[in-house]
Amino acid sequence: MDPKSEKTARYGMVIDLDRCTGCGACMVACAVEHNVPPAESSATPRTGITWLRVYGMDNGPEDSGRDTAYIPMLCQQCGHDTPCIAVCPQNAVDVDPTTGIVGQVPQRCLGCRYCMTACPYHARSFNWWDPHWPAGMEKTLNPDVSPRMRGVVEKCNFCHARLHQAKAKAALEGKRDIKPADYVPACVESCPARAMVFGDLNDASSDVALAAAAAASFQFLPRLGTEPKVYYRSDRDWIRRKADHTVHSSLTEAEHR
Amino acid sequence: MDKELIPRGVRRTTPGRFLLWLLPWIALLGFGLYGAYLCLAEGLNQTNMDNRFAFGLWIYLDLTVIALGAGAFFTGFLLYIMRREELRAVINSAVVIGLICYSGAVAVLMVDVGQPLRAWFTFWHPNVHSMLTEVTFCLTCYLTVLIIEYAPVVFKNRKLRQVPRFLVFEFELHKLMPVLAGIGTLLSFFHQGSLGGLYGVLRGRPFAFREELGIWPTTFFLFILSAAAAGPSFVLITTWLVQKITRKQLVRPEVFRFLGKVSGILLLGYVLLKTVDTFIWINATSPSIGFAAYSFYRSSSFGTWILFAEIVALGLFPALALISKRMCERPGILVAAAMMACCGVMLNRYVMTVQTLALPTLPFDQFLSYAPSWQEVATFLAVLAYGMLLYSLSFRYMTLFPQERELSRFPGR
Amino acid sequence: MGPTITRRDLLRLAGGSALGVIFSPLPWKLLDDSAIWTQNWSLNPPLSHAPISLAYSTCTLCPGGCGITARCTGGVPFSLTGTKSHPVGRGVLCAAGLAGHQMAMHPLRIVQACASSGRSVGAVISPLEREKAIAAIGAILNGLSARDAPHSVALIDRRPGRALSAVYRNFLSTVPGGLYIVSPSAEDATLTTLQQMAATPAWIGGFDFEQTRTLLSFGAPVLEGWGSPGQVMDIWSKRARTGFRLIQADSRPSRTARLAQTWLQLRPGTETILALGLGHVIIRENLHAHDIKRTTRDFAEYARLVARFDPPTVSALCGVSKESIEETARTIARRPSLVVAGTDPAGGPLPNEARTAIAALNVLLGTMGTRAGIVARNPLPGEPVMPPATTIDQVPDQSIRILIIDGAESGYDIPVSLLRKKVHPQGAIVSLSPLLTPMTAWADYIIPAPAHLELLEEISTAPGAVTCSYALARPLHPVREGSTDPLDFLRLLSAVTAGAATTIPTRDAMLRARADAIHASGRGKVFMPQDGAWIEVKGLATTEQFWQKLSEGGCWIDDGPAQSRSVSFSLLPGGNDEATRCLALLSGSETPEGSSVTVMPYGVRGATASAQVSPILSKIFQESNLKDLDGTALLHPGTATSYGLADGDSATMHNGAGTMRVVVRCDGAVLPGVVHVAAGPRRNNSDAPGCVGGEGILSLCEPGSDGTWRLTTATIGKAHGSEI
Amino acid sequence: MFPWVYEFRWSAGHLIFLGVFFSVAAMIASTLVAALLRTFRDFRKNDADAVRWHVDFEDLPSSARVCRHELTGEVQHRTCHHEFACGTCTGHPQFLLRHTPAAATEDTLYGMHMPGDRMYHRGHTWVRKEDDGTCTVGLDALAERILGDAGGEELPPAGTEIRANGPAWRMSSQGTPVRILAPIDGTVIATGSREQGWYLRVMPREGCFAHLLRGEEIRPWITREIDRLQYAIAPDGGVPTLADGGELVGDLRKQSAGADWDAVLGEMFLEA
Repeated sequence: MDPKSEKTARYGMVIDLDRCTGCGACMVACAVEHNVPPAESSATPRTGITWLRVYGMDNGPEDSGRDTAYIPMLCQQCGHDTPCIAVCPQNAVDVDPTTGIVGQVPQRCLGCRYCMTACPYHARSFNWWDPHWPAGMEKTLNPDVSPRMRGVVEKCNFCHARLHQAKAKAALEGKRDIKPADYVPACVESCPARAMVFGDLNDASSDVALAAAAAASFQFLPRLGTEPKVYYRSDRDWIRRKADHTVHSSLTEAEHR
Repeated sequence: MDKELIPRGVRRTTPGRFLLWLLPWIALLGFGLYGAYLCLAEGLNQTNMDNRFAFGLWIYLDLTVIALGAGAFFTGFLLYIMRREELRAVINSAVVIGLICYSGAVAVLMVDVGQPLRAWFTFWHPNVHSMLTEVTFCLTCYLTVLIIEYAPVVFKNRKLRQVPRFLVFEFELHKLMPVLAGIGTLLSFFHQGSLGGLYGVLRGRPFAFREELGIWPTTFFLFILSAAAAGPSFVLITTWLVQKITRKQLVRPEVFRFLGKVSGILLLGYVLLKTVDTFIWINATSPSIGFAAYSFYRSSSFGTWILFAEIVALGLFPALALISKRMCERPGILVAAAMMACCGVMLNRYVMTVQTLALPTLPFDQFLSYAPSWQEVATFLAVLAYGMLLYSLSFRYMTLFPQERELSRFPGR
Repeated sequence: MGPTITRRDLLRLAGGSALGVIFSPLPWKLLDDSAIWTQNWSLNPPLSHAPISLAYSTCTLCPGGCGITARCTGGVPFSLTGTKSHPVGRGVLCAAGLAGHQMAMHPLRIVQACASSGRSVGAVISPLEREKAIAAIGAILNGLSARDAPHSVALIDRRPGRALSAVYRNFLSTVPGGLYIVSPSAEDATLTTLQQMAATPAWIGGFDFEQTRTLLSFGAPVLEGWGSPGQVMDIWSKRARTGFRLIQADSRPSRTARLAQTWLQLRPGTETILALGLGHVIIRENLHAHDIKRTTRDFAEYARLVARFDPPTVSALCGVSKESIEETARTIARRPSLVVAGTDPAGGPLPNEARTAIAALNVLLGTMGTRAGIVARNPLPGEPVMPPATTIDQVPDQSIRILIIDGAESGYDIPVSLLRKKVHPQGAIVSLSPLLTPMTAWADYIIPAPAHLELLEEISTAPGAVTCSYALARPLHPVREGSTDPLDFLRLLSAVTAGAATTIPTRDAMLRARADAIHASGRGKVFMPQDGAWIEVKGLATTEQFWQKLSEGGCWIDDGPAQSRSVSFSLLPGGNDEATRCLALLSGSETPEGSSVTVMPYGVRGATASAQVSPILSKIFQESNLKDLDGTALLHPGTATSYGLADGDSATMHNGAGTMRVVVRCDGAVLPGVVHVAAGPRRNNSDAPGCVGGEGILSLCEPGSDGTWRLTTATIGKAHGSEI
Repeated sequence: MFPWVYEFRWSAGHLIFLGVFFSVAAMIASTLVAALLRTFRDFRKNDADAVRWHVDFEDLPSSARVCRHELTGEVQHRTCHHEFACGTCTGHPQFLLRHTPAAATEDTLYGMHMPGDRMYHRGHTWVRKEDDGTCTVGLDALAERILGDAGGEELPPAGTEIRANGPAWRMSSQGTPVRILAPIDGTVIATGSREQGWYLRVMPREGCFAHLLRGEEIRPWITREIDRLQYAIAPDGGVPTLADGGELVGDLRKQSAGADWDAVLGEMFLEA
């Protein structure tokens, strides 16, 4: 088919850390959207399935005045040298060139967890348990997202199912490109503080592109050279300083710890 | 019956005592298999691994045994390709050890992955850019090679050799050994390397990430070298142990010395390269991605001492000891040095696996700790027990040390 | 004789063909197919293929009343979102609301009438035929009506102001010694205090957040579930532009405190002192409203009282620096500003004098009745004017013979011990809760009501709102067999009760009556979720049309606040004894002796010890350290080490009331000598149906004479053995 | 993996990697197949016995593989690498040129009857050329002594082809099976028995006697054999000397019943 028939997008996100209050609505919305089963009674912050996880970060003692930021950490959709893609032995991780979205194929996944060791953002979860829902709750599953089986890795895919829906809708209306309003990930949609902006970074006029270009916006661990498509913004220097992990900060971090 | 299986002219303990020796290992194997069964049936929630410590005891075990099992390929290489005939005395033993290590590693790997039934997808949809693919391919091929190399040893069992077809097949196979040895060397070379590459390519893990030479990170080559160095040492240690346990002389002293020398030379080379690599890493690689190498060693449990231990205490020292003629005259020192060399390589694998994962990358992250669950330890022990059993049986019923018969007749000759 | 076929030939043939097959595409095709098959294979539940439709309703998990847009497949909701540009919800839902559609399938859901074996934690709860249960309750009732005990029958309504509440009150008025008890939600607490201070008791007010610039909150979890989340978040996220400023006076490093621009970390229980101290500065620096003499009746007495609370004294007592006290006073004096008293969802309300002292600041600053301050609100049309309801702390001990607990959650805890004090030893407790909670487990009879989003319900004015609103919560699930509509319960009960001769309306009639009244008033307009259109009530000819709009998910909003009548307030409603109580505080509270620490329970609205949260919501508590699980004890590292504890340790806390296990979490931001213990929620599936875990830290909190339980003392030490 | 498998990529890396993998796999497979084919070939050429002797010989300790010319002292140290087939040895003719072994001077060695009129095989069989061109094959005295009261001979029926160093016949010495190596190539024409003092009468193939020991070679060989026998019976050196006064003790079995006779038989009859 004609490659130009679909213009290539680079979907990305900008998260305003000055707005986020760490309420966790995004986490719930994400879990509900993707049919993530309820936690096993013995699950911990390190064995849970959290495609999106909100962390708290304090400014170190070297800063004056106590301040806290809450940081929603999801798959950063690395745009270059994507650490997880190269390592997967059986092509269970791939990037869609038309959207820039890094996809995970749980049906293909062997469960070797190499991608999890590779990910610097800890944005991947492994199914340590068989998925299990309380009686009757399986009827409330999202019909667009198939549940994953035990022993496979999964992660955020910018609500890929919603992209499909939007495409279907556009196709129905005989349009080529989807309406930006039709494709909004669950977390962005649910954020009570409206701290998340989502859209096509290639579309210079889009809110997300503008926000990403703004001075106050930044990426986490930019020096790894993975060029995340998830940006953050804050007017607080100490957050930006910590996010841009430098030799200096790494030492003070260790000092702090 | 038992008697007719034991090679002619060698002394073996009574069936009763042999069984007594086997029993604890059989028990251990049973226990271990139960642990493994739990992991397969209930899922990996039985382990203490988690999303952050995605690799645990098992991966460490795999890396280690494969490094130690390198003796098989390297001895084979020296014997069949380099024509160092003196190694014929240990080649069979080396092959058995290799077989144990590799089959054990593969078995554990099957428990370690979340969906063992999909293991073969790696062959079906291989991602050729993944070090793990390289490992999987080479590992399976090399395991086949090892099995083929082990076959002659089995066929030469006193009972089996009575069957003409076995004997002749063994004979013909043996003539082709150099080919297999060559392939084995090639394969080992690559998978030992890719096991190192496994970590070297993790740009998301500044502690492990290394510069690339060609298409491979430096760890690729360091792992090959260290494995080649550890292999002979391990063969040396095992042979020495068997001698001690069975209270027999199995090989001539010069074989020990030769193994030691080979190991020492390789180890020295490894230590030098490792040192260079470490300096480049500290001064260039790690700072370039925003991490001061020093910060990796801030935690109490993983201080700079570990670096010293790895490179100097368990690297340089044993290397020099193994090379020096005078030292090697004394079997005690020889064995001790070989053990240190193996420990050094094991420590390297440990650091690469555990410290890499324990260290935080994100600024709001903690230094993590991990302790294996009993199921993990059990599975680990199962491999040990399996190895013990296979080796004991092989030693009793097959000719692992061709010199034994003669040495038992003409001690010291 | 032709060629004879030997076995060898057959073997050859077999071998040959086997070899041949390998080189044919057959095995590869099979492999590929099986690969695809194994990829799709899984034991997971099948997904619905029914078309996806939208349904509109209103969240009833808390009094907030946010609009819900539900995506349904085959009539079953699978995801909820806030209704776009909803006047109350502002298009968002909180974490709890987002998983609300799963509450009906909660593993601890009760779907049949039950009787409990006892009132201890983990009592065995066995099913009992509903009619039998009600008959038993009726029997007790009839027995009672003979001798008239003071309050023989009491009902706790934790969501007052509903049409149902009115029905309850009617019913209780007909039974001898019937008592209607409310536990007001936190937002209302300040307002009710002001009501008590106001000269005209009918006065109702609301907070005009939208306009205000400075909000001084005394421990109110403003950013963690307060008012309607949408509104608060809206204000918060716009702060950069509007210059909205949050000053949090809180002893605990709560999320709100950490995020607030200013955090005054005061010692536990010194809110009154700080409030009076601020009053002192305001009067000293003449920052109060100039017409203060006119709007208050006892300014002189108040001034005399606060004169004693000079910044150095106050600073010494509450551990907030003298400068920041003065700075804060000046900041709130720069109007528009608001001062609110907090109620921790688990920690409970502040003592009376604190509430008045805090509320008084609003009067002092003259925010009363002014724009961006606390403005008068019109009553909801059709709401019967009734004398103020009793609160639980006003009930004499052991006076209640039958206690009926309504199922609706306020999102705030009441310790079982507090209720236990009020109930007669031989009394019976009836719970109407659809979920097994510590409070339900404590009841003798359980007549479970339908769960969240199973019943046609109403949500009226959000707490603290300036304009009243009204919406219907349309059911998204069918009512589960075995659950009982509280109205039916009343009907059945009055049937078996002598004298209770009220007729209980049907749910439909009950709600329609409200709707009709609103329509009759002709005020306000209706928001339609389908298209976000606004419809003037005047524009709707018949009440039927108005009802129609409401049942389509419409939300009625009143036209703006009532025009403010000048009301005069008393700054010290308690008079002299209140003043003396305040002065007593100057002598400083006794610090806990010896090895014991000050314990403060805390919780998240709707996720407290006596509540059950959706299994998905509890993921947040369990699978991230964003929020604290039940029994998490926050300590200052120093305090921890002084008790030989380290981060992650399991410790036991003990006092006269009991003993409990906690998990230590060290936090440098916690005040030394203080332990904040999370009350609820528990780990997922951790309490099996039939036996629910206790109410945690609340079981250690003995409610004081003033009805508060936010502060208690206990000893803490490293846990050994398996003591519970 | 294969071009027809879903998601196969025609990238360079792919082709190189898979290329290498497949060639390696192919090599491993072909090695196996080659070994199998060669095995079948050997059987078709019924070289099985030759192979067996080859393997056995490989496994012999060097002490058992001493060259006959070392025995006679013509050379200081020389180990046989030609499976005792002196006909194929390049060195042997030169040794013969330098020195042809003289006839034996005595018939009794260490009290054993070892007549010089016959040739001896390293596997302790003797061959006597008869006038009618046939050969008689029997066990030498040392063998008889070692076997003690052996029995259960399985002699090949007349007409059987035997090959030098291949198995001639089997017998068992007190339960331990022993295979006796054939001294020469030829066809069995008659079978004897232990009582008769000979076992086979063979029609020999031309010129297959080069490898047999004769004349003055016999004594040093027997000496060396007794030496080996002593070590075989008592490895730890503490040897109850077998030869007392130049005579080998009567009943070896009784003399050293404690010895590992299975090993001894293997050692002396060149069987691994």
